[in-house]
Amino acid sequence: MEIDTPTRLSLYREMVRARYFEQRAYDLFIEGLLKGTTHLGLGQEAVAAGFAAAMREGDMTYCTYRGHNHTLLRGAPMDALMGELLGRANGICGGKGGSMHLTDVTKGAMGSYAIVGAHLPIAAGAAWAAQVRGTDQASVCFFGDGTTNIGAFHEALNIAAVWSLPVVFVCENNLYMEYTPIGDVIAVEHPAADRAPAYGLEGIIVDGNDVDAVYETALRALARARRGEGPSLIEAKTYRHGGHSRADPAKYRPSAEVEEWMKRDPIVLYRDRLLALAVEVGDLDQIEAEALAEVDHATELTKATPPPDVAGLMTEVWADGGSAWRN
Amino acid sequence: MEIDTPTRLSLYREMVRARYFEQRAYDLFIEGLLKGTTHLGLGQEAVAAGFAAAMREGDMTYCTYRGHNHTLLRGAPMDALMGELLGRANGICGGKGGSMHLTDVTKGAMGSYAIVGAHLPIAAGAAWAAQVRGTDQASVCFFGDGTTNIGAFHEALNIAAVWSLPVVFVCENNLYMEYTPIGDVIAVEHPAADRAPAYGLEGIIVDGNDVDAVYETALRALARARRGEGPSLIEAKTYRHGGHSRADPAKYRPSAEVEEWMKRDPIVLYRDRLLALAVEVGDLDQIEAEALAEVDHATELTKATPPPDVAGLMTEVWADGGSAWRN
Amino acid sequence: MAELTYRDAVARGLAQEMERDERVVLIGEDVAKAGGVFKTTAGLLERFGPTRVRDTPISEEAITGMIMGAAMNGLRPVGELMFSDFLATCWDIVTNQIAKTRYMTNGQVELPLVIRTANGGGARFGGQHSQSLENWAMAVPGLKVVAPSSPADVVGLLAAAIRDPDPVVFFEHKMLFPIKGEVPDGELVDELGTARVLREGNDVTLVALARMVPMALEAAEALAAAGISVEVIDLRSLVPLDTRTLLGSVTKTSRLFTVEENPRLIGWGAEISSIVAEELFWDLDGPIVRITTPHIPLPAADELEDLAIPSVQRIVETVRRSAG
Amino acid sequence: MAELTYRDAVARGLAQEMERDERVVLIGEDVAKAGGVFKTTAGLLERFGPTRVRDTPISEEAITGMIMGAAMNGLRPVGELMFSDFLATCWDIVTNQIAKTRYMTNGQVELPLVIRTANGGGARFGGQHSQSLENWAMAVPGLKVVAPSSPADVVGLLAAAIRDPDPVVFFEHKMLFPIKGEVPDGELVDELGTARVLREGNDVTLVALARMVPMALEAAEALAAAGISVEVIDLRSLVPLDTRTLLGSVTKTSRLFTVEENPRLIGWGAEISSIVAEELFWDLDGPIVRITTPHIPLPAADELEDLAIPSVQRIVETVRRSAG
Ligand SMILES: Cc1ncc(C[n+]2csc(CCOP(=O)(O)OP(=O)(O)O)c2C)c(N)n1
Ligand SMILES: Cc1ncc(C[n+]2csc(CCOP(=O)(O)OP(=O)(O)O)c2C)c(N)n1
Ligand SMILES: [Mg+2]
Ligand SMILES: [Mg+2]
Repeated sequence: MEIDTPTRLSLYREMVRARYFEQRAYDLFIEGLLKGTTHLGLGQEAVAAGFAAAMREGDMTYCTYRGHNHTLLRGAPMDALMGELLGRANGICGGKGGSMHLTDVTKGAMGSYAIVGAHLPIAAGAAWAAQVRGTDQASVCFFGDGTTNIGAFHEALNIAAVWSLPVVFVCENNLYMEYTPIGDVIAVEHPAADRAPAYGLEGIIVDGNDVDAVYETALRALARARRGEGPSLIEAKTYRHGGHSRADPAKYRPSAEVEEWMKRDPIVLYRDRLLALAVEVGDLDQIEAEALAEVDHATELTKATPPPDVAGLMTEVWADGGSAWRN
Repeated sequence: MEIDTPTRLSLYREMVRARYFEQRAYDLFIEGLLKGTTHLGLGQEAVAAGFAAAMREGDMTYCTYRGHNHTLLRGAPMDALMGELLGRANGICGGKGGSMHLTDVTKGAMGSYAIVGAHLPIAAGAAWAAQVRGTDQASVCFFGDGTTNIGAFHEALNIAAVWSLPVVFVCENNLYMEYTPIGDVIAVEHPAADRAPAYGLEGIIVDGNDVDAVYETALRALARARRGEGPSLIEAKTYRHGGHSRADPAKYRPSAEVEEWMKRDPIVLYRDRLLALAVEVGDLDQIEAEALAEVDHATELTKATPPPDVAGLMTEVWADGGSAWRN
Repeated sequence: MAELTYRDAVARGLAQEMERDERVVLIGEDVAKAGGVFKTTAGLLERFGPTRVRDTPISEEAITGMIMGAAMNGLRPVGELMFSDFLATCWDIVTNQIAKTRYMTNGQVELPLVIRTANGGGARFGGQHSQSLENWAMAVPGLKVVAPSSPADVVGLLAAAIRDPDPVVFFEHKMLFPIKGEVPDGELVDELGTARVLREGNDVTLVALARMVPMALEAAEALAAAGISVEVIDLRSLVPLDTRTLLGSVTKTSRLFTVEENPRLIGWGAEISSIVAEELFWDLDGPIVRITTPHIPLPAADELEDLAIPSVQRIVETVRRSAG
Repeated sequence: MAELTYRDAVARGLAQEMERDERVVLIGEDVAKAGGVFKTTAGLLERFGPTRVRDTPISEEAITGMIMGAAMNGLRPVGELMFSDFLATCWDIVTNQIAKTRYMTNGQVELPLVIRTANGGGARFGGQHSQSLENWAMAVPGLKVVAPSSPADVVGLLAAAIRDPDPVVFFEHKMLFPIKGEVPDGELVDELGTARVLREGNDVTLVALARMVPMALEAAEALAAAGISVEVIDLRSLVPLDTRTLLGSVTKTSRLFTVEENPRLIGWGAEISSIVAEELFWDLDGPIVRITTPHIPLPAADELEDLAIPSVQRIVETVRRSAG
């Protein structure tokens, strides 16, 4: 498949936006403005960008605490995400969610889930509703390598396969759980791909740092889902540039390994590819400048925004907008 | 491997004991003397007998609500099991467990677990303790085909494989969950064997109605466990003669299927094989008569036993023998 | 007006709502072809077809997770957990996901779903198939909790639960399945969060739920004969909680007894007791007494189980001793 | 006597018991090589080796199931659940298996195991990583429930929990990890089921747990300045429950306030309230007041979270309003 240049530029733009956004989040954490925690996807942007580009309006993204990129690239406004990270009134969840729970239902970003594995059956359920209602939506569910060992993974994969649900399960295999390497806790080589046959599925492996490859793989899996042929389980090999969360220096990783992967930075690789494909360097510079400006703007706007109204504390437990449990 | 005649006679005896015991349990249920519920293993005796014969003192059996046979054949006294079924003072758990929770720790019958899947990690844990302590115990865990779709199955298989635990997982594939055929809810042919590679294990299938085959398979898996080579996952193809529980007439099963399997009754098959191997019919008749006498005796004894002392209601929540939660 | 069993009332309530709203779907283990292990969903597959009534694998996390996802995408699903004890196998989905998602997303996600489950002891099933777990659900912000005691309430409250835009855990008591009661003809829709005074009285208030309700009524009858006038309240739902009816009754009687099937520690009676003891401190004529199962797992043998769960006799004796 | 953080006290308690008894082993996610995500198990791998300190996959049912099985076969295992919120992912193993097995087997199975877990809010982690769930465990017959508030209590109560022949859920409050306190030298073994009067007073009793304890003490100080003499009790364990200390104190003060971090409905304070309201009905001079987090999931933003969880100011104001 030949990917056209506008699409390629767009893939580049989205990766850069994600990169700058998360670098800023990290800086704000270090500055003490972002409380709580963050789990950055720095280095894993190609997975988010490739899938977001392949998805359509109406498709649904389910992701994890490491979900800033996925939510942003489905179209959630950057300032509202920044606001949520900083616990400000402009936060996309009114400050109630925080970094681990970014959600923008209007864009199909159906939530970031912070208990490992739980969102796999939820994503399958959304796909089931699409099947029952006869829409042509697909549901895409992102999770990590470590997630393949929890029960919910198994239950979700099995039922999705048996019911031929239009859901794409995407394992972002970044080789580590929090601090423990995935290789220490599985008896197979590929945590996701080697489990696919247990559900009658093909084990699909993709270079998660090659955004073109991710994009093409995503298109194929989404088309299969829409054809009613059932779920896919895709293992995207990737690596996080930083630690698991917050200020984790990730010392548990061999430096040779880190170096090797840093050379395979998906953004650097793609920049080189685009230049080799005769894209003007100025166009790329401009994309970068625009992305930086967007991040700066979101940061300024958010910093100038007050904390959420405390009245919000007691709203939205129930659909009536409130939290009353008694009459 | 050539199985010697005394072993064969013993395998026969144990199957017959289990058969008669459970037929009696069914009768007592219909009579209204056995309250609550029973889940009979009628038709599945070869699995219990083959494994029990291959296991040693110190080895540990973990089974389910469908666990009468496994508990009995590890050596639990028949009258105490009968007492537990009928809720009498001679019950092996003092009437507190009931049919679904038969346990005789002194014989290595480490409990019958009634929540699908829960005992798989527990059995793995017992095996882990054997490994840590350097004993040569193995742990054997029996469960059904339907159990292969619950999360705990996946978590237990994975960790057991990664830690090379001396545990043997035995899926008694009787083709049905409660009323729903297993084929309706999996995307592979063999619910257990086809999942084994997901844990780096070999998928082992055995004719669960051929007690010799089960016995040999069990010996191999136990030897592997004791050699420190890790777990096995064995799928034993079998069939229950009756319904899932209580008085379920099992009308949901095609009658041709039932007939075919009834012809493959493990006890009838084995009787024929023994006769073909020149065992005297009188010896078999005697085994049967003795088993029946044992069941009659256990029944009479139990019927003559009063209900448990009501003081037992408040004992054995805690290791101090009591149930106090306050001072 | 027809006489229906509590069991059949479940199917009637489900059918009423499935007929009315095609977004209502039902999944669970053995709910379709077999009509449910308690036969509470009999006939629904035949009537509404395999897309709307579907058997699942034994995968409680998938059942509850799938209904959550489906509720996010336009359905109004009902999931059955065969026994309430199995709530524990999917407790993360129920408590951390279903209950919290609306709040954590500041109202972006609406979850109109119902988890139905067979609850309670008395069937001699032993400790893992007999629990009364309404208090577990009550402790989780974001869950509504309903437990009907009669066939008519089953239909009306189930309909209300299905129509409710929030997640509801609906406890069906397995010992009540065979009981019969009058159910009005036509569409029946009740209201969550409304307790019902089933018997008026002046001396003491007896608050009960599910299977404890018929027992409380029988006890009230016996106590009347002993000269004690008992008001019996069926809470029907724990969240929302009808404190108005409750406080109104205790204001009148000045004495409260709760009858709980759950084990003692932090049963729902403790919450009721703490509310009434705080808000009607100056009105109470004597201590609030909680009648509960002791803080033990449930035993299987009939004599033991009967002794564990509150009985009519125990209620009568406790009230007589404390309020006689 | 050394000054230790609450965090280091966990490792100290574990090391003390692992040194003493080789049957004590520790498993959990990132507990070995990384020394725990909260650094509560730092140094243990180096000291006791990879057989006794072991990293697991992300498989909470396996962690809890394995320690149960291991306890059945001669070990005294400790399992770590990184956050108490993850109790929900293995709630079946904890409640239906670990808690009930001794009783259901009539004492054949002994389960000397400990589940340690980081509990509580205040870290701005949002609704799925901030819960206070001691009340969940308290509601389950067969579990002992411990929640220390100081480094010395961490060491002594953890040792007691490990030596206890019954399963114990041990809640470590994540906001207390950095606090420091004096810890006596040498072997430290405390006693489960003993509350502690941390401050004597005559006017009101304030009962707290874990992170609410330092807050209650601070509030008591402020209230003293306002002329209200407050007795502060640290419950330390919910099961067994030291009702003697509790009832003794309330007999003296005649007023009780509970301070709970869990959401309101059926928190442990409800149980305490129902016990005291029943047993000291004639001694109370005013209603028992429960100070709790409202019945909502915990929000992430600092201003919101601080408002949700009971604060020193809220305690002071509540006590002044009701008992001033
Ligand atoms: C059930 C559960 N267990 C443990 C955790 C703590 N935890 C959060 S992220 C994480 C590692 C997840 O690893 P992986 O699935 O590879 O995803 P990654 O973080 O690498 O993206 C762990 C153990 C959790 N959130 N939920
Ligand atoms: C977690 C859980 N879900 C559902 C049940 C109800 N249930 C009991 S047995 C059973 C069928 C189990 O099927 P299988 O594993 O094939 O074992 P079999 O009964 O055939 O021996 C079901 C669904 C249960 N006990 N636990
Ligand atoms: Mg990872
Ligand atoms: Mg089966």
